[in-house]
Amino acid sequence: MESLIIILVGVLSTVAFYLLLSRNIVRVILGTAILSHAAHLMILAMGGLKIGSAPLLGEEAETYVDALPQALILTAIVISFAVTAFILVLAYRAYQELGTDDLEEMRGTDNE
Amino acid sequence: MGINDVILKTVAKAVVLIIFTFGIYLFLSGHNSPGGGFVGGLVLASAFVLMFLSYDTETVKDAIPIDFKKLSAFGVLLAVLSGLGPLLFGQNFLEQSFDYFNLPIFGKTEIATVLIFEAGIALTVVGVVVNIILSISEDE
Amino acid sequence: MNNIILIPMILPILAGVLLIFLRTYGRLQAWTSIAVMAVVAAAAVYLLNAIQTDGILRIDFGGWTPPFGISFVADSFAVLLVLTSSVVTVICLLHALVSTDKELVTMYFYPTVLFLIAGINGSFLSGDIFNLFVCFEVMLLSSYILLTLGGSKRQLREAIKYVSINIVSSWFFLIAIAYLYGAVGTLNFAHLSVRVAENGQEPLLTTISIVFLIVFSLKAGLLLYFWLPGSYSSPPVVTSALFGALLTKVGIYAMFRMFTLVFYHEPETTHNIIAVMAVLTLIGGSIGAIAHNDIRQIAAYNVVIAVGFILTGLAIATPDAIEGAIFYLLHDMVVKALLFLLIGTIILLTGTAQIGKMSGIIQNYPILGWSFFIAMLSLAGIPPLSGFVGKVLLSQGAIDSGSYILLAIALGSSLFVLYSLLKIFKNCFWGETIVSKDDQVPLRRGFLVPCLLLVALTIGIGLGAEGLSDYVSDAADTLLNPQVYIDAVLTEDFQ
Amino acid sequence: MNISTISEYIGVLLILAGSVMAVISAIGILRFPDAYTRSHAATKSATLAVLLSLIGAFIFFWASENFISVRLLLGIIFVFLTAPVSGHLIMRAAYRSNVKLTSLSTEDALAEALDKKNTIEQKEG
Amino acid sequence: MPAQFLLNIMIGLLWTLLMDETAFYFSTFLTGYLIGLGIIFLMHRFFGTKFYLIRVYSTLKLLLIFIRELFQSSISIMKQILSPKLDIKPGIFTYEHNMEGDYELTTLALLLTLTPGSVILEVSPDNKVFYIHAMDVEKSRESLLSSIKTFETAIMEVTRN
Amino acid sequence: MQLLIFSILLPFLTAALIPLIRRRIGNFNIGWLVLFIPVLLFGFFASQIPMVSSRETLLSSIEWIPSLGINFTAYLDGLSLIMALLITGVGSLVVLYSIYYLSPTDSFPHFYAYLLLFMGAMLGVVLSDNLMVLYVFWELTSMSSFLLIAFWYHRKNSRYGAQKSLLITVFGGFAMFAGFLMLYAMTGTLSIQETAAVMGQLTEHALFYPAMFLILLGAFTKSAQFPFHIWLPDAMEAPTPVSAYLHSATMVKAGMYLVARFTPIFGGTSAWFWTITIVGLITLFWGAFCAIRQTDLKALLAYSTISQLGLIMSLLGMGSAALRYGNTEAGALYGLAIFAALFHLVNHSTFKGALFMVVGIIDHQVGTRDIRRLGGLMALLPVTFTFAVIGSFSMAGLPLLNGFLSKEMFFTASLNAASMPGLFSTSWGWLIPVIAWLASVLTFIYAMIIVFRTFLGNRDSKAVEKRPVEPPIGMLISPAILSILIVGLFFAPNLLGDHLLKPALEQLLPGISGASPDSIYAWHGVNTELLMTIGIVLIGSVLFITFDRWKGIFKIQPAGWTFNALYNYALASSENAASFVTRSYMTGRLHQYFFYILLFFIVSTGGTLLLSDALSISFVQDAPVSIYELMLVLVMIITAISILFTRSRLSAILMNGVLGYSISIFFVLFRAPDLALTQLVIETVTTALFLLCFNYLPEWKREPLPKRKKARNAVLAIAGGLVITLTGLSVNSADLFETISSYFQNSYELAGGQNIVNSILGDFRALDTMLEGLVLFIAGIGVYTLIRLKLKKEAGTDGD
Amino acid sequence: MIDIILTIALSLFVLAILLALYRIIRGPSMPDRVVALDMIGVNLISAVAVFSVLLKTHVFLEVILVVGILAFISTIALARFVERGDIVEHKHD
Ligand code: NA
Ligand code: NA
Repeated sequence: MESLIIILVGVLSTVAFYLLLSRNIVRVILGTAILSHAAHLMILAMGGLKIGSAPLLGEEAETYVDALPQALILTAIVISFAVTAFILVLAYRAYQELGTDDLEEMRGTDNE
Repeated sequence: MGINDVILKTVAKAVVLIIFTFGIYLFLSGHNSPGGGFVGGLVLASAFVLMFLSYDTETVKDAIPIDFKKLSAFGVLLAVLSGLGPLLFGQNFLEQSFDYFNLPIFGKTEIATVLIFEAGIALTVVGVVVNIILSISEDE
Repeated sequence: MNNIILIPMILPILAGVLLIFLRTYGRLQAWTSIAVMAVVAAAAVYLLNAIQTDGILRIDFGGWTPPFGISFVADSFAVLLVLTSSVVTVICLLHALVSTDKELVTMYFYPTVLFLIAGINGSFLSGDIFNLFVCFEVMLLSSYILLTLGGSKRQLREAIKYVSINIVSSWFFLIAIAYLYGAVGTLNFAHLSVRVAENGQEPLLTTISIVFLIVFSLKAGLLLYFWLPGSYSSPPVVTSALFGALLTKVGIYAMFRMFTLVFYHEPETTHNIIAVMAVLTLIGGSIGAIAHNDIRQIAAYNVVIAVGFILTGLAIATPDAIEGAIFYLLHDMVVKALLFLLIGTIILLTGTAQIGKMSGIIQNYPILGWSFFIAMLSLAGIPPLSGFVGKVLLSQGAIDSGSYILLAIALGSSLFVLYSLLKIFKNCFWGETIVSKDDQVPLRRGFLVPCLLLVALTIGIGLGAEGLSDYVSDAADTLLNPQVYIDAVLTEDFQ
Repeated sequence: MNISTISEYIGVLLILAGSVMAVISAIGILRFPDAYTRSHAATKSATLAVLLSLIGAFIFFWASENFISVRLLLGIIFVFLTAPVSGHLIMRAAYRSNVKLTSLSTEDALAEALDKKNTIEQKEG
Repeated sequence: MPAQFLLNIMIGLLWTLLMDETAFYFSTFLTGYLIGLGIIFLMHRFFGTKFYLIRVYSTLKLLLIFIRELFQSSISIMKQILSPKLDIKPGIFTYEHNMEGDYELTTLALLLTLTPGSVILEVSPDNKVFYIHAMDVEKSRESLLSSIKTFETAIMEVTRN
Repeated sequence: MQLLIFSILLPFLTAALIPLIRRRIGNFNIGWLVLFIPVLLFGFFASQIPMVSSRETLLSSIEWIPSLGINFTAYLDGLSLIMALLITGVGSLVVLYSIYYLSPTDSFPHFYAYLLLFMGAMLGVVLSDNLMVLYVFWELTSMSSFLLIAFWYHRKNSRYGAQKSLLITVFGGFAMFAGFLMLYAMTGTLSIQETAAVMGQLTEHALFYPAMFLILLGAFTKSAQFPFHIWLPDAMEAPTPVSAYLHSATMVKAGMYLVARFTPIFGGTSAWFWTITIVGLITLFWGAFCAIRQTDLKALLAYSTISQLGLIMSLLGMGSAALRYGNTEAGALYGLAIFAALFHLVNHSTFKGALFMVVGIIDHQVGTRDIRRLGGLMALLPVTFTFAVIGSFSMAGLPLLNGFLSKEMFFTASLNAASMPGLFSTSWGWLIPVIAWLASVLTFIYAMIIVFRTFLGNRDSKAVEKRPVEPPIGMLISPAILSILIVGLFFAPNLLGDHLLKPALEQLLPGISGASPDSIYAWHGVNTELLMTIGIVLIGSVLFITFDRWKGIFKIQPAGWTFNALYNYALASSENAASFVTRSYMTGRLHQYFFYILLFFIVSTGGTLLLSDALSISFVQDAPVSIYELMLVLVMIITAISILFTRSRLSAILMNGVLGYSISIFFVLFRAPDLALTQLVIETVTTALFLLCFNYLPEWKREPLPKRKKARNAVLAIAGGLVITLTGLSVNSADLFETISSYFQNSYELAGGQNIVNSILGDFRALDTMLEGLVLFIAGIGVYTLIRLKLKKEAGTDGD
Repeated sequence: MIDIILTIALSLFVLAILLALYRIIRGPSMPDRVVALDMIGVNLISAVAVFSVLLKTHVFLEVILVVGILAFISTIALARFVERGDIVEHKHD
């Protein structure tokens, strides 16, 4: 299963990379969103998907899955949300001011 | 013909009520089952999202006159202060304590300082999410 | 009292949050921030001396001992950086008193700066790789705001790139942490060090270290610096000064930490890659610095050059080179702040950033001109200013290790630094003045005092280098002897 | 087979029924000709499918662990409450964004009430 | 404000139930009550209308009617899905209902939407008229209208006295 | 005795005082105040002559950075005393002269501050025993020279000259710095004296020659040796007192000083000998050759200085051979060259200083320095004319003037070098005296040009409006003193030789007795040297008279083919090239930057993975896969890929939502309820945010990318994904360590929580959580400010 | 036996998701996609419930309600977006 998830992460990354190479800011943001999905899955897979109970001691199970990666992912999820929110609004403001969502037109020139 | 949202609005009232309850439940029960400050806060925030979707911003703001920026700041403040509290007792920063008390009505109850910390987090989450949505939707 | 270690991060956070409630009180916000940063600096001084007597200090958050909880580890290297960044911030904030628009102040400029510092100081002190990630994010988010605060077209345009690239680099960070956790199963730096050493840093771990290298290179602007010139040259003066002085340093710090404490077993791979990257950075930065006629761009490429310069120290990794790199790091924080403050002030006064559009400013603003002159010499490593000692030590390291190409390119880059800044000095400060004494915008004392303080610092560090050398050599010792760090963090059970 | 085992099986079979219905309604949204009719499939049979599976799970837990899950009940109520609203809103959105009714349609009473031309702009992708 | 008081009790109960404890503890209920107090305080401006006593019997009856209708509707939809050839004639028609107030109207709309082949597409701005999209207008208009009537009566039994 | 160190610091302290008192004291007085300093110092150093002539030295030290061995150690011996006397002596004269030379509109405080800065720095250079401290002062001389050249910084040429001198001398300084550090690496000491003591054993060291050449690079740039001489003519933009002081008498001699100082360290090797001698001779010849064609008097003097510096340099080179032969006759004969070098160094300062002051007077009184416009000044400026004659003739090496003595010695040395048997003598040795002689002929010619073209002939009264008169007496004092010295040294050379030159020489050539002549004679009888001088005068006179007929040879060298042109071209083209290179990759295109990053990731990480054998994949430890999990993976893969092909951003967001929901189901499947909850809510709120912003953003357009680029991007993306996957699989296959997480399973006992994840978040790693809350909060603030802060005016920082 | 049935049921729910995904990808109209997404949300609820039964654990029951809540919210948001563009109404003063 771990390998399968890692391959899935690879596919998600590929898609995201391709989006990052795009000229449209929304595509780029979308790419970053997909990237964060991939990262979370990767952390999960790296923690090992051992058979065990959810990390709740009330379950009174023999084994529990690794809780630490879960905590890390949770933190990462919230952070990537914060960042996504910011860049979205940034893109929107940039569109307001610059009148474009095309990164090609956001190059900026030296002598201005 | 204008759009009539009566169905949505009516159902939203009930649903928001459920979400609120559920959110607070999640917040409080996080210590021992899924939930906690973040999740609780997020679910509470989603209740607000639903309100904004169903009503307009003014209605919601009139109904719940809170400055969400300050709420979120207060949340962070609470979390930090709850971390500083233990220093007064010679403990470490962010050291959490818990104990079990026999309260008159509640019986044997666990009281953990982590709740204060998590409350801070929850308030932050609610404040921020609502603040973001309000900021965007109120932009002229 | 190890709780002092909290001050550099927690105090700015606390103050920042409180200032949110005082949004309309601009002056109060400013002076509170300055006071807070001064306290942080004082705490850092205290810590530095405490480390000299008691060794590395540590604080365990929540009382959980490493490797299970998160700890802040204050060694000389970290605290020196904390100290310098705090001092530089105090001075930049003094400049902000006069140079920052009211509108910016009511839009949480000061709290954001405090959060930025909290993130930076947290990154320096953190003893846990994931916590480092989180501290990075605190810093980055704050930097995003500062970068966009003001909302000019140029700012927004550059912010899009800056934010996007940082998101991707943070993503690589997460992936790297995932790999590392998957392979080594722990997050604490000291514990990582122990386990990687136990394993002998097999090829897989080296591969993972390369991912970290990419992450920190992106933050530090080592080779992957495309984002840097644009974003460092677009925000208002104080923000660019803080960026130029502090931001890349965090990436540099992390790289030093990572490749001296954890991944130091395969220098043939890792350090050689760093060396190649540093060389390319020096070359690219040098070329960029002389390519432009926009003084902001010139300053920004100078940041790039410094990054390359400092990392040659890591690539060489002899005690001298590391010590030199640390000296240079401290120097660069001070003098980059100075450079950006000066350049920002020039732009404020003249309304342009183009070399061709200004002339003879030194007649109107002599102190500004001389400050720039000294900054220029200091950046070029001309003695006896602050860049000199670092340059001496780093060059010694290069010679001792036979890295003559590195030496040549590092020294050559100084010449490019000099040339690029000379271009500004020659064309902007000298020449016929185009503004008569009566027409010139009066330069308020508030603009000059911070610059002069930084000038005094760069001279002071240069002349008084001996005063720092104990701390710096202690910092280098710790970096080169991971066991010192490990002993300070882990009990024997985990070693 | 005691009563609780039988109840467990009842629960599980309800779940199975629910899953079959889910697939059928999924086929529905593939087969039906326009957004409106697909919405019918979604709001009705899918809702029933989820209700069946939730009730099945409820019964199973009740039978096997004597555990009455209020969360499941609440989930059921919630779906009851919200699924029709979703259906209503999607369909209205479709109509307001000028999604064509299928050619099979026979009457459109709303068209007369709505002066479409100057209210809604094309929102489709 | 009896309605809100009632609501508060409900939240308390809800809370108790959510806790999934083996027995009913008054303490748990009290916690829920206190929390409910907070929520209602937060929300009280939403409750401009009064809250009527719940007619348990009527409600149950309504529920039963509804479940029956739901099954019927679902089954008929599934038949249509699985029939080899799609034999439907969808369309939109209007219905002027007899409900009063948002709650009645909403309840009816929800029930209608969940029953065979019909979804409320729009409500007229004066709340009087439903625009209903039906799967098969010709075949089911009559049965639809009759079930609407059934619902209206059942709802009124709950809400009015 | 710390007085020595104080003597270095005194000018600095005075310079620092000037800005403080500049408001109180008018322009004029300050020069008189400043004059006091060099005079005082000259007195101090003069008082050390007896000590030095009795072969004693003076050492004085203050700690600066002891941990690096960088200490402020001042060392006074013959060589440094000669230099110190020159610095303070000529310095006094120049200050005096400048008081009259500068115009009232010039900023006296700046001028004197720079001059004092230079004086202190120069003293530091010649008195430092510590290599690093020497380097510090070395750079300071470059800085003060830079400031002085650009004293009239409103002139374009001044700025150009200042920049050029700074770039070239700092370049040399850096090289020298590296050389010093290499020395340090070899010897472990920064003290020059200690280095000299141990250096003998280190000639085989790998760094020996690199260090030598780097240090020579420093010396050559500073002393304007070919081809680095190009900065000196442009430095003539400085006020003439500065030219007299820095660019002829002192600073350019720092390179000479350095070579002399390092002779005991490197001398005796053929590399040292040949490098210095050849560079010196080329400079000597080339400088003289160029001097002739100059029409600006100052430029002529600049090239003449270059030439003379080359002369001294070549002498130092030839003399270094003495160390090879040690205390033999050969050693003594070679050693004479160094004696000559030191002697000429002093002499050059006197006559060149006088000549610069003369030119300054002409410029000051006549208003031009253009030879073509000058003439016939003898009658009008008789005193000045006298000085000019003395200076020029001394430079030409004519008898009765000190230049004659050292020129003769120069010939002797070059003849020695050519004829001496041994290692250094090659079949090309005869070229040395030939070049020396040819250069001297040229020197004679330009010396005559100075005298005859300026003071004799007809005055072009149209070109020069006002009728020149002698300058104020104050301006004549300094050249007068120098002229007296020129003559005086001819008649009493041994005063200098015995008390200063000999002690210096003994320091430089330790153990070689007889290197210095017993005494300096003007008359050696009719020998080769004398014949050479006579030849110079004869041939030189003929050539001077027929100058107009053969000056066409200067046209042989194409106009663009000078080192100066090369310098200008290099600067301009490197800026253009830099601009081109930078623009070519810093395009401002985000996608391009991502391209670089990805490429670097693939190459570095992928490369390491493959090349270091890190890649190993096994599925043994994997958890089993159920059918529904497989299907869910399929759902995600399909969704992800279709995002690429969707034409509407709304669909893309929807699909992103599907991805998010699917991940939350994975979280459920992998027993992470907290994650599932969080992921669900976050995904929804994110979608809501996307929708909120989309209302304002335009629908996305199709990418107008050519197929090839699309394919390139696709390949890169796939390669990136592959590296991610392969590394992940390798990590998954490696089973290295147990994770630390079993500890957290005691969370109930430790932290009172049954939810381990939550206990980690709220307790074990509460700091992360707190900061994460802070991050969220900052983002909230950021969004708020982004939207609310719309400055009306685009700030001044913005040009677009 | 129970586990087999449950696994089949779970797979069927995921199959339903897969089918709905087809509609999301194909469209053609945006409401079609929203309908499909809504349906995916509903099926996720079931899937989680079934999985809970399969593992005999209560810890995921919270998830059920949350999926319900959020599927509802996102459906409303999307519908509003399709219908009006601005998903949160703001009365301009
Ligand atoms: Na200019
Ligand atoms: Na219906």
